[in-house]
Amino acid sequence: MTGIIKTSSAASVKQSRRGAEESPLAKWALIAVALAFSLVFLLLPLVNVMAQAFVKGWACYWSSLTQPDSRAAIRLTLIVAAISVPLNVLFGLAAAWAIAKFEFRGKSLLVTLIDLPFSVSPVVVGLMFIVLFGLQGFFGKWLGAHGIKIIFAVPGIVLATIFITFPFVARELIPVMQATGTEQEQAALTLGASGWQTFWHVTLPSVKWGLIYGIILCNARAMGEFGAVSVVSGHIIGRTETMPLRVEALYQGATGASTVAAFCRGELAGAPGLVYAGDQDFPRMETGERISGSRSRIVDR
Amino acid sequence: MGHKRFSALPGFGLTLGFTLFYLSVIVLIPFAGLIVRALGLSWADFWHLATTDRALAAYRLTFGASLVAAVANAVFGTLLAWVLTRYEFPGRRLLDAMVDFPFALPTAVAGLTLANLFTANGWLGRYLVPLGISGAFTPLGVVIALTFVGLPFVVRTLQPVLQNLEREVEEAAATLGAGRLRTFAAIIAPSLLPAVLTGFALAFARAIGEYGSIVFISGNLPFKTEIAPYLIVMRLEEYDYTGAIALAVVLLVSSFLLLAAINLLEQWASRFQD
Amino acid sequence: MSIELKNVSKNFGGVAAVNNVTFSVKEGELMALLGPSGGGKTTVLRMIAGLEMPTAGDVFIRGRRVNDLSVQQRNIGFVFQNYALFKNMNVFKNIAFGLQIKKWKRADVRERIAELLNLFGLEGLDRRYPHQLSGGQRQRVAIARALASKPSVLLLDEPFGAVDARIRQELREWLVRLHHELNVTTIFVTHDQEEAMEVADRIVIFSRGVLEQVGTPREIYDQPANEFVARFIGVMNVLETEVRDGKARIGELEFPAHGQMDGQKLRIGFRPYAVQISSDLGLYQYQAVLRHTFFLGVLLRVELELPSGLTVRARMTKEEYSHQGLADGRRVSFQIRQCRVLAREEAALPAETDLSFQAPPLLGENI
Amino acid sequence: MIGAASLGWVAGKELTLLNVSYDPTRELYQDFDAAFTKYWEVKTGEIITIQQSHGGSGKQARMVIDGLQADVVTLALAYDIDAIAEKAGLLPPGWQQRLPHNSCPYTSTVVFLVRKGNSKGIRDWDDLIKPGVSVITPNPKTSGGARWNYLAAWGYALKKFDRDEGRARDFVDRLFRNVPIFDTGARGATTTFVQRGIGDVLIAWENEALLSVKESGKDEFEIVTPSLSILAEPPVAWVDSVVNKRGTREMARAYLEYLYTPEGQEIAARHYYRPRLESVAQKYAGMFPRVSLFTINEVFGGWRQAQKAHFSDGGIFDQIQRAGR
Repeated sequence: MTGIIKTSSAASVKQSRRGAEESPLAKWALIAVALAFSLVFLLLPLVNVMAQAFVKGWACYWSSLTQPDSRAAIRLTLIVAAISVPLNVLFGLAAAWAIAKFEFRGKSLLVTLIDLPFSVSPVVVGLMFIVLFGLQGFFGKWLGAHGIKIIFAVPGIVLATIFITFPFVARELIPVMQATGTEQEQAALTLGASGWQTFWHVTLPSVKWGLIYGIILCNARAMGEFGAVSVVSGHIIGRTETMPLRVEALYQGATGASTVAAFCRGELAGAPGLVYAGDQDFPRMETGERISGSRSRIVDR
Repeated sequence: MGHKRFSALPGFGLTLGFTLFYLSVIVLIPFAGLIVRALGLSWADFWHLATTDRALAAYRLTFGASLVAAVANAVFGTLLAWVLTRYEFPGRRLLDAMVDFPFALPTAVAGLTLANLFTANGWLGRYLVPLGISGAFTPLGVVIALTFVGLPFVVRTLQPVLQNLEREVEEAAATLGAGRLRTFAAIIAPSLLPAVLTGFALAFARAIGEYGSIVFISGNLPFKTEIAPYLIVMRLEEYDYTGAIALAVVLLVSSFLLLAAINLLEQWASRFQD
Repeated sequence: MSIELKNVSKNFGGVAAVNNVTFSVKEGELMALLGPSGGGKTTVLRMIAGLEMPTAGDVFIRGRRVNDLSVQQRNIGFVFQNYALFKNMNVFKNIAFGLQIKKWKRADVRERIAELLNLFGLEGLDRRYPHQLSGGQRQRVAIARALASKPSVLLLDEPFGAVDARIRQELREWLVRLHHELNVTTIFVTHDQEEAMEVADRIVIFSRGVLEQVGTPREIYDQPANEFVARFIGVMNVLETEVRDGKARIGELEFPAHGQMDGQKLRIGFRPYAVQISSDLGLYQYQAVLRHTFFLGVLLRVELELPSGLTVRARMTKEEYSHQGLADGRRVSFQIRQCRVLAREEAALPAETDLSFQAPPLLGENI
Repeated sequence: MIGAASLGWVAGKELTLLNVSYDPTRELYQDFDAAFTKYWEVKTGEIITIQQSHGGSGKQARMVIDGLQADVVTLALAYDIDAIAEKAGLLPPGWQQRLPHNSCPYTSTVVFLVRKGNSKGIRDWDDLIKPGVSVITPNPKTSGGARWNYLAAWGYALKKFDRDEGRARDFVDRLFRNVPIFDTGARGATTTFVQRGIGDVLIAWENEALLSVKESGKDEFEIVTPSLSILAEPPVAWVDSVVNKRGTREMARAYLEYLYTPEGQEIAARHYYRPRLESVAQKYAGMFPRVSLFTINEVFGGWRQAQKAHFSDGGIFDQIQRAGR
């Protein structure tokens, strides 16, 4: 039996595509335009941030990093991210499962609502939480009477961050789950797997890279959010200042050198994202290849 | 696989239930709070607060600049995604990685950096300003900042779609005698359209809400370079909560309507997909 | 009885996909569910598996009513049309998945998988990932995975749909051999009647959610229950006749009418092999011109044109053709030895097929 | 949310004092807090932690209104503390009478910062309304400092035109037409002027201007003192409802009173704020040029009136903006 069965797919993969490709002139013109655009909107800002950060050298970078207040800000930022990202991941997985694997009424309204936090101004987000939990707000008096602090404390910062980063994981996962379909899950069910087992062993691995990318985006935004957190944080140095607020504080703190320090920190806050950005290139490509690979195999048949 | 019948898949109730619960707690209740506060106003008061000529000028700038930036992103983002997926050239992977940079950079730093670049003595400004192109403290500056923050949405939405596009279809068009432009217009563009619209919608939506990067690059002059979210902040500085809430509700409702409209548009555009 | 369906129906949003179906499958039997696409056969298979719940009726596996059992509890093996291999797992892990779920001991899992790899000719491929396998290999992995935990029944959805024609033939033979070897009750879905005839012990034919006939390939071919079956299986000449003077007539042709009333319309069908041809013009009842000859290997098929313009298809061996000295354009005489009255769907057939002698062209011409 | 609530701390458990202040006082209070902590420990044996929060003055006041548990507020304008008293009732309306000098322990004024050489020849307020002069000042709507700037210009114009409101308004209108950018806060405006090199003149608080010259060296910027300016009086107050609840009234009061002591006044002077205490003022006299100063009460009848007439929605500043578009 072995060896009889071979597909001809390998032969058909690499073909000359001369007829279906741009002329070299057009191709390089397109690349040139894209590069010019990227130069202005990606490369120059990046280099500028770096240049500002290092204009006074590593010493400044290091000293602004090691101030106790900066360390506190870093710690707080990490805590906030550590709470808000997992919650949003949980939500993203649940929402993507419900939306990608089932049909129900009101689905498109639900998708729109999930998108909504994207477009809400951070200022408005802050305002909403103040309207709810502020001393003059709906629950303010009650919370005050019970000694519970939400805004101008960590819970408020966490809430604002969750709101701002709400759609990232779900938005990444929904299309990936839709693309993978449901056959693998059904197969797992026929093999006796329970719903959870199916989810853990089959669904999760198949959306792994989409999930990781979503987490990276969610995390980068959670650690970088400024506007909304600024409104609800209270800016108490060493207590409720997150990294981006600290950046702003340093920027506002004194003229001259401190501005540079601020940029150092700006660069720092951006750095995790960039590291991820470099890394994610690989998994995302792989996902793309996997999806397109499986499609072309289906076409081959 | 036309219709979906997954009655055997478990977890629908659980996941939808959790989704709705979480959505309510995080998004809907805060929204409701804001709306209830706004309902406390009489309609005439609300209308007056939400439509002062200054507010109208701010809406015009916010929505106009967002639209321009989203269109620019739809065009150049598509181009960038195309170049990144279809061509091999030096620095491609680096460029690919850089696309996420605007996501990762805190918006305030982004605004400062862009202002740095485009002011008269900045790296770009020193060549552009003598030509009469002021990229900082003008409406153009707002567009620049919004283009920057919205760029990854279009590129990242389009890349997987471009990768999955079946080259056979393009080849089929070629065998039928279609030139490259014709193929693009008739074959590729329609299948990219839903993704372009999605990216456009995300970039647009993000732009309407953007605040951090703009305050540093726009100049914030009333009637000229003042965006709506900044006006909200100003109302708050005046301790004018109702004025701020009225503006916030206008922004909220319009972005919701916009997203809903674009979702419908996406459905229409993807009517050929299975 | 290994599997039994009693009055099973399934609606999707008010549309009846399966309508009141009853049949049973014997222990160890290899059963085909055959029908055109959209006929409801896949839905029936999925209801047996527990992937769909019947709207009405009962499903029994080994005498036990399983309506209320979830898919996990039914102990079935299911092979999906596109195999649904877990892309993130290699061959070994794919096959081991169900065993691990059922908490087999590690050593037992290894032993079972080695056995299966050997049985399925997959030795040495256990570390490969699905995208590194050929279509046929993928299918065999899918079947091995389904069979690993020794299910009471193996269900296959269009098992040969996704591979090319040459491999399909090999796989068919392999499936028959495998079935003989394992003797596990097997049901597969197909839209290819040739495949069903060749592989299955018995066939269930569906059309538009309705069960048309159950039987062995021979029974179905020789005694189609109705015109749909007749035309779906093999080639058949179908004529719309009218009873006059106690005989069903069309053009020159007449058939026994078994006491039907005059004026009654009857649809008459006969297989090409029932037509006997002679170059001796006086030998048989009807005369015609041989218009076209189709060489199909040992057999060949001819088209006869009657003076009235009717066309009749006939089948003969090569030897007979040359013995008779036939050629295109020759005048011949012929007779029809056997015909059936196709009782069902008399009124439902569209008008333009009235005079058609043609079976659906896709169907197995060489039968 | 219940889990999250446990992360918020319950007020009053630790010996802390929260000082909610505005942006440019960050360094001042860093030094002052250190001094006061030592002083308090010596006096009472208690070791305390003083927490600082800085931001735009109006924004900081709003956060207190919305529930930020500030024991003391040290803001840029009396109006902002008035707002806390009025909108939320967290302290009594007469708060300003509780401490000497209308609760303003240090003062400042508004001066001009120009680039070295002063190529546009800026000497006084009149030079700021000349065509072609680019003036940097933050948005009076969002920045307390900018409101001082605006009122200083208005006060100068009133005097110049012999209290002719119409002509004063025209003067300020022309001045603001020369403003190309509104930064949200004083520090932003300083950055625009100093770092980005935009504008010919920065209207700034004296302490900011002195700090800028010190930071970037005398060879880049010069300070120009106008003939007439406003006496900027940043007020301080403890927030009664908070200190009552947290039991920190004593400490908060002592903290603010310490600002009036020679030690406190020294620290303020070192950070370029004009001290109230004569002895300290003498010592630092060389640092602060003599300017004739008017107070907001003299010219505008207090903050409440000034705010209502000029900065409210549809007030004079809004009218100027609308006319100037």
